[in-house]
Amino acid sequence: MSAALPDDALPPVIEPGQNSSTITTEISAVTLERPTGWLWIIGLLISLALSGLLFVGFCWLLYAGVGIWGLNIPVAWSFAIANYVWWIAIGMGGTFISAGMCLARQPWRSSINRFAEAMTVFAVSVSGIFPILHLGRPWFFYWLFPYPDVMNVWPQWRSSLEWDFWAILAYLIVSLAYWYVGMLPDLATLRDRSPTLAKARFYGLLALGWRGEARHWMRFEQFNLITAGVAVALVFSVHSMVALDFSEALVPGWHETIFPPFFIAGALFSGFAMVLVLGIPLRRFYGLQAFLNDRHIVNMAKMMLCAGLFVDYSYFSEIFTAFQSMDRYDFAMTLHRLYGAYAWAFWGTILLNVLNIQLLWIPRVRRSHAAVFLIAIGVLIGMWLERFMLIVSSLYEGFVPSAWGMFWPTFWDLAFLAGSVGLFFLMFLLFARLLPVLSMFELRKLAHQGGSGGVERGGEP
Amino acid sequence: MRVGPLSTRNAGAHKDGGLAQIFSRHFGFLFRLAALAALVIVTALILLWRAVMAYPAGVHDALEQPIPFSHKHHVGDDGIDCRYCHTSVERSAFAGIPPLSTCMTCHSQLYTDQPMLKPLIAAYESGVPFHWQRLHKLPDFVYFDHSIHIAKGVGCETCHGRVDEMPLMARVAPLTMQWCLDCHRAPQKYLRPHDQVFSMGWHAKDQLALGERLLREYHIDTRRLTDCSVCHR
Amino acid sequence: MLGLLAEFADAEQLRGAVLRARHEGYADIEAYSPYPVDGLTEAMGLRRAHVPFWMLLGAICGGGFTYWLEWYSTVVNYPINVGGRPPFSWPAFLPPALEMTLLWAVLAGALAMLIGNRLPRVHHPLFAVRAFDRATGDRLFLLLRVANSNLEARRAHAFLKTLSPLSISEVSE
Amino acid sequence: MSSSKVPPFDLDAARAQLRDTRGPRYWRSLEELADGEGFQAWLKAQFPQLAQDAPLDRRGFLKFIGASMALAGLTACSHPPQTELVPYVHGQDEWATGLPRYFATTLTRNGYAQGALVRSDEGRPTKVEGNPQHPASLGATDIFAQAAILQLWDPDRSQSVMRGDIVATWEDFAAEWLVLRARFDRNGGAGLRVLTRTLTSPTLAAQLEALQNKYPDARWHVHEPGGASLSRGMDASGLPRSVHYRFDRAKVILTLDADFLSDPAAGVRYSHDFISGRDPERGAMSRLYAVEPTPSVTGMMADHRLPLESARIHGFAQALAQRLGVANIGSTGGFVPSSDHARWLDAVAADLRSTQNASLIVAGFAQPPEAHALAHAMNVALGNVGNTIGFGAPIEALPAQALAPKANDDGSLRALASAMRVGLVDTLLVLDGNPVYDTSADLAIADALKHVPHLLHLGLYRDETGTLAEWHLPLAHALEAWGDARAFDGSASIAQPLIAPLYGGKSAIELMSLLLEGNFSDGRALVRQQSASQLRDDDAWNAALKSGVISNTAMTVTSVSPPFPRKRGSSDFHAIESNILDARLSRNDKALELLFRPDPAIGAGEWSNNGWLQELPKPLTQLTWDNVALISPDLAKRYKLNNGDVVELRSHGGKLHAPVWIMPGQATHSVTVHLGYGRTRAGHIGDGIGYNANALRTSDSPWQADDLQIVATGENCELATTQHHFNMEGRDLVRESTLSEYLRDPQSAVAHDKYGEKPPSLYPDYLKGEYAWGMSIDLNACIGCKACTIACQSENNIPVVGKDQVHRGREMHWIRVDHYYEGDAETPTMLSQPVPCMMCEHAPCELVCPVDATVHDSEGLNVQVYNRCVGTRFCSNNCPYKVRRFNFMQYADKQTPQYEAMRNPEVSVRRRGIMEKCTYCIQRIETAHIAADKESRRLRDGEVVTACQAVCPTRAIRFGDISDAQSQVSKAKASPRNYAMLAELGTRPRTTYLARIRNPNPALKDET
Repeated sequence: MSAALPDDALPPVIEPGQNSSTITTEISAVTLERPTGWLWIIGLLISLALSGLLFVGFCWLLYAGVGIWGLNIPVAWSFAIANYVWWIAIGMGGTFISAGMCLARQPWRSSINRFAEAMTVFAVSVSGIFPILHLGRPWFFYWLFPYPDVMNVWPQWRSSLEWDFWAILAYLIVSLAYWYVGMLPDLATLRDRSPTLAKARFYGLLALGWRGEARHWMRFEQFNLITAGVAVALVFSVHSMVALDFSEALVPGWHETIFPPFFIAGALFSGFAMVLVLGIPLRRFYGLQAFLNDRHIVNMAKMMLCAGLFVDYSYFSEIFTAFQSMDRYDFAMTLHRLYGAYAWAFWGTILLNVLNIQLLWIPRVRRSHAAVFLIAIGVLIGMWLERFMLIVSSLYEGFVPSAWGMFWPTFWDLAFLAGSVGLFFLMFLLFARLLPVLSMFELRKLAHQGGSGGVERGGEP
Repeated sequence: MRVGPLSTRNAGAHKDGGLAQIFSRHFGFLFRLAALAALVIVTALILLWRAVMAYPAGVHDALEQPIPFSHKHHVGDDGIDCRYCHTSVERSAFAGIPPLSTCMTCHSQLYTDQPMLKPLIAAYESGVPFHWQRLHKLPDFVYFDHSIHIAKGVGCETCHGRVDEMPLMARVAPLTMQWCLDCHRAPQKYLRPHDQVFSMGWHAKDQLALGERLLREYHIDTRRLTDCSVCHR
Repeated sequence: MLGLLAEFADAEQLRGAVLRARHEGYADIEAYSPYPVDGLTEAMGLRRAHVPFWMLLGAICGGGFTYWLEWYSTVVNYPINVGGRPPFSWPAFLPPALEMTLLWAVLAGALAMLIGNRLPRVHHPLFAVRAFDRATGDRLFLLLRVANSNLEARRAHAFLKTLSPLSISEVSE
Repeated sequence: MSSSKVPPFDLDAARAQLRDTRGPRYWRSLEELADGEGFQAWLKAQFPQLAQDAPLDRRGFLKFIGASMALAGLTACSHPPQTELVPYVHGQDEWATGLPRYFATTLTRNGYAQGALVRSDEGRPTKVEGNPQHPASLGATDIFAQAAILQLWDPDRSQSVMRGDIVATWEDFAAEWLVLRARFDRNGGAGLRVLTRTLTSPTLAAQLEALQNKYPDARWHVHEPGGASLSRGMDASGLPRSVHYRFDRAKVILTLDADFLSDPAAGVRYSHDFISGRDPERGAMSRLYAVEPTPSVTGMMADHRLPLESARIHGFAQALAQRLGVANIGSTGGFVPSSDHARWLDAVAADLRSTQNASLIVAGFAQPPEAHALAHAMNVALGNVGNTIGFGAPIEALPAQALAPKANDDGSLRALASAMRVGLVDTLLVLDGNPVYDTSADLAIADALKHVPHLLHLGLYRDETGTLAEWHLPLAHALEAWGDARAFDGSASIAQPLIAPLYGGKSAIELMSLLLEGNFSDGRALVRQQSASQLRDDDAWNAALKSGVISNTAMTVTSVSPPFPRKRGSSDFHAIESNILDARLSRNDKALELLFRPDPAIGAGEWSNNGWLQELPKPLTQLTWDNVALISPDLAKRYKLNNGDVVELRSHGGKLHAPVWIMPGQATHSVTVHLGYGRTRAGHIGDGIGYNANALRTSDSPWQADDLQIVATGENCELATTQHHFNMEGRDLVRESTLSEYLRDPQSAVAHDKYGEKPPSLYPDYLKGEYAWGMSIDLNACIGCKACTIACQSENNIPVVGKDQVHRGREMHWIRVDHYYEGDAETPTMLSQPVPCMMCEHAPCELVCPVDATVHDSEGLNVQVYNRCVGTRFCSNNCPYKVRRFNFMQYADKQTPQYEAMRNPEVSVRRRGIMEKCTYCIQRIETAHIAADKESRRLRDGEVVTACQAVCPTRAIRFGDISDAQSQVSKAKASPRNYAMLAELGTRPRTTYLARIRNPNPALKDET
């Protein structure tokens, strides 16, 4: 399709004339020399406030119980699980960009994979909070772990929640390792360019004494390449687990074979959206135009559109299957979803996840950073709505009409959602200030290989 | 904000102070050591916690009691049957602790002048009982029943140890679920013939063979012994 | 003294230098670059490292152990009737095993990478060399380890000169 | 919230209680003292000196510390805290400590005896069961008997004698009484009045009689707020007599606004009889026609139900009587039967005539005497007297003046009120009643009481009346004192205390003994002496105590049919005004009638402070914690009202604000309000909820008002219901068929099941254990009385969560009774279905639990292991039947010592964050198991009885070993009506249902 679009006019991956020196100087300067901007400080204060709210909610939750949320029977899950799925899905995008496209040899990813990976780590950490806090007795969450206890009782391995536990665990650690190890050479750069001894020591410790020895690079690349492969496998397996959290149940609206691919597509969808939401301002405020330009934005936009189309197909097929199977309960559930008390969630999802992204077919829109930014925001909201819709509108009117009930969020439901956003941005802002936001060594390599020639385009779905 | 090709303006500025290394060799060594130590300590903590869990506090140490009642004396020397005091052990979940009147059946005549018996006499006369310190207490979600264990040939000694050798009563079993399961999974390891349930220091010639036989005799449905519902409600 | 450090501006020079040095019989050499240089490994004639092997081993152990644990806990140690499912529900036991396969692979890989590279090592004689700061920036370096004798050193220095590096600096222990 | 109310410790009193160990009086026991959690609080409350501080509870500890230490994993240390053992001083080894004991005793409802067996755990009454030997119980009970336990332990009960607002003692009162007495001795008791509720207690009756003999000028008045029982009738002279119905013998039953299934005196027995006459397996089923203004439990069971305004029912009866050829039934001017009515009348008349001597027509307590007269006349005409209905001497004790009315004094409350106004009353003794709250507005009792110098109030609570009283005297609870009462059939039984009065209360008879003799005599002695004629020696006495009934004291039932009663005070009973409404309706159909009914869950107010009853979903509406105004769908349309919209009800100049509830099947022009709400002095539970419907009541027509007007206020109020959707959505959850269909093809109700109970499965069958527990629920027998729900609540320590939580959808009932409507909103078919845990063999809940907290045991129980549960709630999401309940917050009250003492020690008290559900009463299974295993024998069928099964008046629930083909439950499951709910999901439920069978009249087919 890209052939049909005048994307050939796109700038090269990195601005011509960039070489190791300039790359090193400019990017490390972002961390080492650039004075802390007031925008950054405001952002930090806001996210600190929200994180504070999250903490208060956390304490109150531990004291009073999950009853502070609007949960009930039949709707025993809602916001917390929606938040969890939403965040872990956002993480997916980062991993896919750094790992998947590394395997696919997409050089333009070099400019974005670092902060995309950071995004992954933070999103997964945030998402990990929810399954635990969501428990009735959070302090016993470790019972999901098969340690040799004096009760001689083990986890119940058939439960998708158990699978999910392992998935999150693996995913968090792997993405952390991949991110950190990949950052070593750049940390070394910062170490060696630190203006003060304190900074030098800080980065010196983090860099673990990286020296760029030929041997270092050899093992480093071996590790990176295989881990990239593993990470891709992980992306798909982890989100399949998340999908199974629902489809293992026999609840109409959950019990669907399409869920794993559906959730993976949704994950990439929201992940790409978040990368854009983070990348576009980052580029602007840190003057990284040389490394992040229209090409990256356009390519990301295309990938988001592509993932979005998969998601839209899933919506369609879900509804189609319901009507085609004419299973009494599935059918009823679909009608409730479309016209029931939570129809607004469904149609909101359609508006934001289906109609919204169709704008990206237009090249001009793709190139307008503002437009792409707004569309991406819309997608993020839409994906949250989708999770809410999937969970609540499947639960609230189940098999036995006498047990039908409604869910209404309480203040704390909203507080935890806002708080999680705050926590995520808190971590990301600190990252942007303290760690290399772009992968310098990869850009150097790219520059060295003449990547600045803009020979390859890539990334088109 | 473009800086010229690697200006040495600030790069590695800290080294201008003549300080060669940012970390001394010594520190470099310590750093590795610390990394190693972290691993070791974490593992150690886990193992320690595990050990603590396996052997809860309070095993084997006798508690201070208002009256230094000696099972050794009453059971070991005088050979009084368990059921003389723990009357309901065969009928009820609770074995029963004797009313003071039971003590007084003998002690209204014997050792009445002993200072250690003062609290007993006093309590008996005033009608306000003293409090024994409890040794065997299960969590409130565990429903243990003495009578069925007695009926199925589990000896007192199996859980309470050689009380006939305890001057002051002490707990010998951890009372953990694991410990319960040890017997519930293979009762034959402990079962006794009915006439030996209350005896101390009894040993079977061939416990396993006997156990297997008793399993059948007592009609013990081993299928359900490890069901959650047997102990938890 | 540890050896002599020659500074280069681009990767081709370094690769050439490495080949020259080895040809000259300098066995104990190290090359440094701010980004992975294609062909440098081969030029240095380094044996391929075993990171992939360790990752495979980690994968097998992780997956195998987890799967075994699932079998042991549900079949041997405490068989419980859960929803009428068979004690060893092998398909349902695959996901955790899979996740652990991936996790252990990566952990093993990270360890293999660090230990193989003798990291962490926050103190190193090279860090004392002013010029070496740019090894993580825009310069590439060749280190000749030479015995602590003036003769050797002078010979090495002369040789390096022939490579026309940007600079040559002594690295002391 | 109440530990502050616990009286200070008094060692002598305590000793006295210990010394007095007659019967089950003593209540401290060894196990109790040694038992941990439950007793610590109890001990602390009763004997602060003896009590040690309750140990820091493990889970409570975790709640706060746990989270912070979770990562350290330390929270898994479950070492129980150090506790102490307190030995007895004197051994009392009558029974093995720790074993529950059951005592036969008698509870009363509206004065009538309800036989009960009460379980005593270590001396604490913890559960009420029915007494199989008692005629009114036959082993079952109603919801109120179950709730009596909570009432006993209610911390809001009056806890001391009060003189005005000053705490006093019984001695003080005795002294005061001697002063008053001196005066009455002189003036023959002039100005002394006693007010009681309906009473059947021979002892109390005798004492009142003695009082009237002693003080000829003293007066005794009776006021029953809850409405009369059907078993009370009148004969020609208006003299009371007892009526005895045989619903089991009747082939065709017609009720005229008579909800006999929830009759206060004999509802349990009537239910049992009625259902035993409707066994489709026997092929013989009675047919029930119900004509009623507002849907009742009885109406729900009817094969044909005709919604008809209460005021028109008499007219309807006349029309029917006409068709049955009953002579001089008076002018039927008022009632103009519509064509539908006509069809109905013809069909019913034909049906009645076709079954000679085996039909039964019953008129409800809210109907005027004339309607009763007509019903009686028709029964006579149909030859039912002597077959399905009989008569006997009166059972209720009545004041002399009620039998021989003096001028303006017929022993009614009205007479008392007027007497008070004119200052005739000097001393009013209220024996267990609350006239200030539960009487008609026009009597203005509170105001009249101002003219009474001495108001003495004996009551369980210091309620609206108690707070006005000069002397409030705490009444001993029925489980705390000796007493006696008679059942609907006259048989007398003795009430023995299971526990010494918690707050030093005294029973009515003990108080009366003071009034008569000037000093308190022991209640036991009084009862013993009263029953001396029947129980001559100790053996007879003990036998009576043991069985719970005094043998052959039942009334002799005669078939003497009394002549038509005349409307008292007039020679002609025909011309009555009960069809004013018809007259007005014919003019404009805006006319409305307002009906007053006791609340189905909390009665007329005496149960307002009972959390279990407040939270019990009321039949059909499923409302909790509130009373509403029931209106018909038509009316709702006309006034554009929705559920919860607040309207102003205007009648007799009074006005009242009430939220409306649209009631399918409500007669178009009837608005029903329930009594018992709007209490101001009920206690923490009952205060300030709902509205007080008495404000619109009048004493001359206490059950209905004909001049109702309603005005929408535009306000709306939140109502907490446990069910929001009453349409089955075409899902065959409740299956039914008609008798004719069933006889033709027994499978008719369940035939369309594709796979039957067990769809194919990939999983291998698990090897069965020694037993396979299962349950069968007969929907044909279930009358939807909800006794199972509350029995379960009592047996399993199920917490009360309060209106707000119910409104959020967090009620905790383990067995709920669903209601569904079918057909049009005006005359719907109503269904009820009890839903406990289905104990699925392929349980969806178990599959998704990550920690093995819900798993199967070898005997097929789907067990919930509370102490393992981490609270993911996935199990609930995956439960198609939604029978799982979650402790979203700390619901179980661990602070109030009374509640601690009330709980069943055999069942864990669930903490916050834990999922819970029906366990088939696992504790009962285990107890029986242990008993049987000790004797190395198999459990007998019926040895394990679940709480819901035991309480069910109609034996709808059967439980047992389904692997034994001879067991009750297996036989039930063998019925062709057997089916499993949502079987197509492959869950293989162990709980199955028997389809409901209706017996409609072919002549009215198209109607139902």
